Amino acid sequence: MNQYAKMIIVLMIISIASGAVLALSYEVTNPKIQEQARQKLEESVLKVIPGAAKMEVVQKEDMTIYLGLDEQGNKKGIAFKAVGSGFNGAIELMVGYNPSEGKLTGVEILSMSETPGLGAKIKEEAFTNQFNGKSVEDKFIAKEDVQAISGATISSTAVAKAVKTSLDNVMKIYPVGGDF
Amino acid sequence: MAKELFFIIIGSIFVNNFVFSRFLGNCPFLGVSNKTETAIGMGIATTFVLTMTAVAAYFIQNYVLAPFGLEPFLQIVSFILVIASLVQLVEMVILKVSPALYNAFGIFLPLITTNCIVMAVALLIPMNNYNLIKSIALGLGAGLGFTLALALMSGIREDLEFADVPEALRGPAIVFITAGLLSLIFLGFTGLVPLA
Amino acid sequence: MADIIITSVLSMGGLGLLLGGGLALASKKLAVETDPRVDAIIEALPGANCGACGYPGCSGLAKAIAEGKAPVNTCPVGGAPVAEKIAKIMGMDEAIASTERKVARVLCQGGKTEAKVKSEYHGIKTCKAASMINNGPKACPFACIGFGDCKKVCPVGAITMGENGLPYVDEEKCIGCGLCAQECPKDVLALIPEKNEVRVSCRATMKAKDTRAVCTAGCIACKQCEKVCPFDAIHVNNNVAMIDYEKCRNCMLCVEKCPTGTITSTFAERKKAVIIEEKCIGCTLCAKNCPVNAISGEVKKVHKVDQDICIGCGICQEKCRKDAIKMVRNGQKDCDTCTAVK
Amino acid sequence: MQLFKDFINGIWNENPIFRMVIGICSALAVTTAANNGIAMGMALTFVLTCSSILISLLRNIIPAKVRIPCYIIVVATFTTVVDLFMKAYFPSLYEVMGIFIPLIVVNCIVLARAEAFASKVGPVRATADALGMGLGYTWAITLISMIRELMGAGTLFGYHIMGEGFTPWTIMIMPPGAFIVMGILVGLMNMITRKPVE
Repeated sequence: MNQYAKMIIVLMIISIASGAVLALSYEVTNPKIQEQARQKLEESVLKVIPGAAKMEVVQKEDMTIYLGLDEQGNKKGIAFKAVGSGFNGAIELMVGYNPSEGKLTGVEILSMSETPGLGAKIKEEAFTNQFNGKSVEDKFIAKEDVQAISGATISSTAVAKAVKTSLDNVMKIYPVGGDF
Repeated sequence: MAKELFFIIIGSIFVNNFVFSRFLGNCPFLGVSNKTETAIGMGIATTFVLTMTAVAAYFIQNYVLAPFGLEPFLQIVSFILVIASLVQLVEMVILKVSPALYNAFGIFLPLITTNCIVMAVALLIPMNNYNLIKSIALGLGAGLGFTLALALMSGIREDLEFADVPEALRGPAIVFITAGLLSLIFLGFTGLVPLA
Repeated sequence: MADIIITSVLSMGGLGLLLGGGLALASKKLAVETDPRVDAIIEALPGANCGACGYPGCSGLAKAIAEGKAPVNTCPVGGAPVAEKIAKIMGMDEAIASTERKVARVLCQGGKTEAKVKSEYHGIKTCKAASMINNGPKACPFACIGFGDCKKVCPVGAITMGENGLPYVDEEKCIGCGLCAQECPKDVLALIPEKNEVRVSCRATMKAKDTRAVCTAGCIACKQCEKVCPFDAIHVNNNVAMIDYEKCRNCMLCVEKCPTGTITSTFAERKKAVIIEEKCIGCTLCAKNCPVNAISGEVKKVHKVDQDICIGCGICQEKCRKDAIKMVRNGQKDCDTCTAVK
Repeated sequence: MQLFKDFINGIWNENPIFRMVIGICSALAVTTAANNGIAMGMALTFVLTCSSILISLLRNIIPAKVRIPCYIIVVATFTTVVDLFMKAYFPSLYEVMGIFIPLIVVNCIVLARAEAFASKVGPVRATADALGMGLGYTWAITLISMIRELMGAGTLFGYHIMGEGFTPWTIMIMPPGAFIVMGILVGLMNMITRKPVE
C-alpha cells in the first residue's frame, strides 16, 4: 500500500508547492502587468484620437468605449475595439471616431497573425491612414471606397468589415451629431 | 452550429495543420514517422490523448480556473499536469493491452506529454473560449491532422529508404526537407475555411 | 492577497490528489508483472538492437534469456563482458559464459589488379543490381563486385572499400552482426571466429584451369595445403580449399605452402612457443606431443623450444600441466592458443 | 573534467537541435528574427538549468510511476515564473515571444534531459549539462534565425543588410522555408562531423 500512498503524497506535495510559488510570483508581478497593459491601451487610444491627451473608460451596454479628452478636459472623440477574421486568424483593431461630425479619426491594428510581407502590410500607416476622415455613411468595401493592399484582399476586407460592423454598433449608442 | 464544428475540424486538419503550418508536434513527428504502423499507432494514441485533454481543459478552465480568477498563472501548470497524467494513463493501458506496440513507441510515448500539439490545443480552448463540443472538435481535428501528417510522412520515408539520398542528408535532414515541401503543399489550403 | 494563494494551493493540491489517486488506482489495476531481471538484462546489453542474436532487438533477447530460452552468451556484439554481466544477473557462474567472438572476413582477393573483367558495367552502382546482370562484371562469377553494398549496410561503419575494389573490415569495430554477409549477393563476406587467424580467401569452385584464367589469386585446388597440414584441418573439395575451424590451430604452414597466396592470415608471422624456466619441471610432455619436434631437453631438466622449427600450434601449451609455456608473437605480449578450452 | 565534458557535450557533439534533433517546435517557430532566437535561447537555458537542478535534487524522492507528471510540474512552474516576470519587466521582449514562452514547457529538450540525464546524476553535473544544452540550443536557433531573417526580410538583428534591389523571400518566414533551412543545416552538420545521425 505504501508505494501507492507515496505516489499520491509526492504528487500532491509538488503540485501544492508549485501552486504556492506561482501564486506568490503572480502577486508580485500582477500590478506591474496591469500597469503595462493599461499603458499600451492608452497609447493606442491616444494615437487614434488626434489631439487627445487623456483617456477615460466608459461602459455602455455591452461595449467598452474609451473617451479621448484633451488637456482642458473637453472631449475630442471616442475609441473602441473591433475584431475581424483575417487570412490566418483574428485581427484586433482600435477605431477612433468623432460622433458629433460622424467621421472616423483613426484606425490602428492591435494584433494580427497575417502572413508576413503580405497580409501584415495592413499594419503600415499607408493602409490605416486612409480611414482617417471617412464618414459613417461610406460603404467600407475593399476595392471600392477602401483601397486594398495588392495580394492581401482578404486581410483588407477583414479590416474594412470589422470597422463597419463596430461602427454600426457604436452608432446605436452615440447617434451621429449627438453628444458623447 | 454544425457549420462552425465543420470549420474547426477541417481547419485544424488542412488549413492550420498543427504540424505543417504551426510547427507543432515535431519531436514525435520526426521520431516515429519511419514506419507506417507505428506512425498510425502514435497518431491514434495522440488523438485519444488530445480529445481527452480538450475535455479536461474545458472543465478545468470553466470550473476551476475561471471562477477563482487563477487563470493567468495557473493555466499552464494545471493543463500540463492533466496532460502528463493522461499520458501516463495511456502508457499503462498500452503496456497492458499490447506490449509490442509499447516497445515500438519506446521513448516516444512519454514524449506525447511534451507534444506541443496537446498543450497548444489546451491553450487554444480558453483563448477562443470554445464550449465543450467545439473543444472536442478541436481535439479531434488536431489529432486527425497530426495522424494525417504522420501517415503522409511515414509513407514517403519508407520510399526514401530506397532513394539514393546523399550520405550527409540521410536521416533527419531529408525528413525536414520533405516536411518543408509538404508544408508548402498545405500552404495551398489557407483561406479554405474562415478562421474565427 | 492571501486568498489568491490559498485558492491556488487548494486547487493545485486538489488536482494533484485527484490525478495521483487516479494514477495509483490505474497502476494497481493495470499492473503488469514484468520480471525485474528483464530490465536488468536490457541494461547490461549493448542496446544496438542490431538483431544479430536473431531476437527482435535487445528487449526481445532479454525476455528470452530471462525465460531461459536463450543462453546467457547469445549476444555476439556484447561478447564475454556482457555475457558475464548477464550470467551474474541470472545467478549462473561465469565459466560457461565465455563466448567465441565472431568477426566478418572477406573471402576473396580478386581485386581490380588480380581478377579479369568480362564486361564494362554502367548500371546502378550496387552489388545486388550488378550481380543480376550476367553474374557481375568480373570474369570470375564468385568474385567480389566491389560496389560496397556491405559498406552501406554495416551499422557500425566497420567496412571501408579499398582502392583495389575490395572491402576492408576493421575487426575492432566489427560487432559480428552478420548484416554484411546477408547483404552480399556473392557471399564474399563470412562470419568467422576471431581467434581463427587463417582463412582461404577464395570460393571459386571452377576447375583449376578456369580459375587461373580469370584470376591470379584464386585457389587452383593443388592440394598442397591438404598435404602439409599436420592437424588435418584443411581439405580441398569441389576444387576449393576449405578450413575446419574447429581443428585449425593457426600454425600457418598452409599459408606458406599455398602457391597462389590464396590462403591468408591476419598476422604476418606465426606465434612461437616459449618455455618459462621457473615453472618448467622437465616432464617432457610437451616434447612428446610437439608435431614438429621443436622442443628438446632431458627429463627433469628445463626444456627449450627451437624458435625456427616451432609452428606456433599451441599443443605444448595445452598439454603442459604447469602452465610453463606461453605463446608469443613479436608484437603481442602473450596470446592464448586458439583452441585451448580450459 | 567530467563537468567540462558534460558542458561541451551539449554544445557540440550532442547538440539538441542538429544532433539529437529535439526541441524543434520552438526552434522553427520563433526563428523568424535573430533577436527572437537569442531571447528564446536565454529563456530556455534559464528554465532548463533551474528545472534540471531541482529534478536532480528530488530524483530519489519521486517514485518511478509518477516521475513524468512531477518533472513536468517543476518545469511548468519555472516556465510560468519566467513568463510572468518577462511580461512585467521586459514588455517589449514579451511582445515578440508571447506564445512561445508557454511552449517551453512542452519543449522536448527540457523533459528529455530531465528524463534521460538530470534524474540520474547529481545536481552539479545536471547544471553543467543543462547549461551546455541551453547554449547549444541558443547558438543553433540563432544561426537558423539569422539565415531566415537575412533571406526573409533582408535585415539582420533589425539592421538593413541587403540593398534596396533585394526582394525578400517571404517563403523563408513561412513554415516551408523554416523546414527546408533546418533540413539543409542538419545535412551540413552531418557533413562537418561525418557522423551519421541515427
